[in-house]
Amino acid sequence: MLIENKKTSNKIGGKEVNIKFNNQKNTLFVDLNGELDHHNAKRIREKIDSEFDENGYKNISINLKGLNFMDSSGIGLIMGRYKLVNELGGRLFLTNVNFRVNKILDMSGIHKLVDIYENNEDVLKHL
Amino acid sequence: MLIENKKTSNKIGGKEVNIKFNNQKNTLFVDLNGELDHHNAKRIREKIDSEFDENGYKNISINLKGLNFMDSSGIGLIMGRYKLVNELGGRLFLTNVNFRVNKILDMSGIHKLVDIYENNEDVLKHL
Amino acid sequence: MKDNTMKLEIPSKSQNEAFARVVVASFAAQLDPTIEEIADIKTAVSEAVTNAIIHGYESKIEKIIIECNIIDNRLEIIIEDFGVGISNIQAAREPFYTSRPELERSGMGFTVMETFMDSLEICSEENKGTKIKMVKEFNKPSFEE
Amino acid sequence: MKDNTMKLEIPSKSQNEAFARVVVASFAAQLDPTIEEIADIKTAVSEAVTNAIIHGYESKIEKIIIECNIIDNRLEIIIEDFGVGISNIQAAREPFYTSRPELERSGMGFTVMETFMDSLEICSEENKGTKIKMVKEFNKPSFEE
Ligand SMILES: Nc1ncnc2c1ncn2[C@@H]1O[C@H](COP(=O)(O)OP(=O)(O)O)[C@@H](O)[C@H]1O
Ligand SMILES: Nc1ncnc2c1ncn2[C@@H]1O[C@H](COP(=O)(O)OP(=O)(O)O)[C@@H](O)[C@H]1O
Repeated sequence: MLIENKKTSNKIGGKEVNIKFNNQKNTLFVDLNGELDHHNAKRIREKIDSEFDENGYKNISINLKGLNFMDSSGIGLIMGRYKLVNELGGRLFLTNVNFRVNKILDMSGIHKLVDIYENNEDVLKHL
Repeated sequence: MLIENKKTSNKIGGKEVNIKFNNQKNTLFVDLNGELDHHNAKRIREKIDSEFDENGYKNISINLKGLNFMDSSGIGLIMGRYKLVNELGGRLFLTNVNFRVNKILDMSGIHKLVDIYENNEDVLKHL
Repeated sequence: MKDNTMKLEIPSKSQNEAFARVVVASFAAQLDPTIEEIADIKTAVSEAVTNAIIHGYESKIEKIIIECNIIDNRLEIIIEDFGVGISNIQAAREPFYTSRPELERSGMGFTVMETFMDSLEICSEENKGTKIKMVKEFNKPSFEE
Repeated sequence: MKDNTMKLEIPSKSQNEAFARVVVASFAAQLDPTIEEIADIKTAVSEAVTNAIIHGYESKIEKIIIECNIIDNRLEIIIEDFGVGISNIQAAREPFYTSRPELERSGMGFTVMETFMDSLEICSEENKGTKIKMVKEFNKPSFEE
């Protein structure tokens, strides 16, 4: 039978932005998945910031590969993390920026502030 | 870039029920795809009936493999085609009946009237 | 905090049957349903909206209202039309009873709604309209917020 | 025959941002849009609904109304709240202008709406509320009915 009794995991709002952390060369690597809107941005911000504060990183690198929606709340989130690292002399990296996310970042001039690379390996080469 | 400018083909209502016909051993083989609701049932009924009338078939075999939604309009459609072939001494076959469709057919007692087989080859064996 | 509500107004055009079921399914998604539960809900909504279109309004284009409420782990769906109404609700609920056999209606709409949902209430008054209330319970405490 | 309309009422809860954009996208689907057009519409709706929630109602839970109309190949989306309103619309439209920097708002919401839609109108009155009207044109005669 084709349809099993499994969860749709297709939550609205909840549409669970999963965050994964990884530490290399003083840099907090963050994997974002799901939808980045105002509803989810708050939770993401708090998770990133507490991880960043607790473990004394210098840089943050955000991997946007799993992001399937982003509105201008994403600009706020990225700008905010840029300020955070910049005050401490660190850098903010973005990786796997897709066409849609790029369209929104383009409007904001964020390209001038953050370093955008293909993927995590590329970021590590530049550290 | 990940997102191309291609059509979503995710039409509401339109959600195009495609119909394909095929003739073997006096039997009209019909492939249904998409969503079978009241909106689409009318169009499907007309297409099947005009093909059936024009080409003098005896039996109809409906393949439900591509059907991803069906409500009680489907019972009406199947009952109607059963009456059509039955009056002429023919048989109605259903193939690839999935779990959801089966749940609805079960309520209607249709199992007693039509012959349900795994797939088209199975139908051909029983002709 | 999971309580939520929504109200949708659509004209009684048959292409809105699919739209209505997608909207209710999207709303229900916050209860973290199984694929099977979502399919049940879509089917029940499709039946009620179709009835409003063909029976309630007899294909005239008028307003259908769909309201959904989430209260704890319960989803209420209310589908309302202001059409001809049902004169004999008990007869209408019977499996295979249909007033429109010529449209190849099977008379199984209410039976499907009853089978797929946990409860079904029908309020109707002739020439005033019909209001269907269906409830589905989601018993798992699976909502994280 | 392709003309259609819908009206949705939701409370100003942030989890309804995702629901609102799915509903409008599903409605827009009947215009046979490209994936890119659907993404534009979802983003614009998300901006306007978010604004109603955080600016219009300042996080109180009140009613947001979303209305969509399809007229020929044009989709109109109207998003309305009955909140604090905007005192200086011209300033609000400026890129990077935000009254809530402490919430990490970027001030790019209206700019996104303008960029992704074909037109944007803002009607607002202080302490009465705000009504955003956005239009997207679909120029291909691709609808078969
Ligand atoms: N919204 C409605 N307005 C008026 N009559 C209705 C409505 N819904 C149902 N009915 C009546 O109840 C009958 C049974 O409905 P249902 O079980 O859904 O079967 P069907 O739609 O196949 O006829 C219909 O044939 C119709 O006479
Ligand atoms: N619905 C609304 N009600 C009240 N004020 C609003 C509304 N929408 C926008 N505004 C005002 O316009 C400003 C600019 O909005 P926008 O460009 O979307 O940026 P942002 O949401 O990032 O602040 C907001 O900061 C707010 O002051």
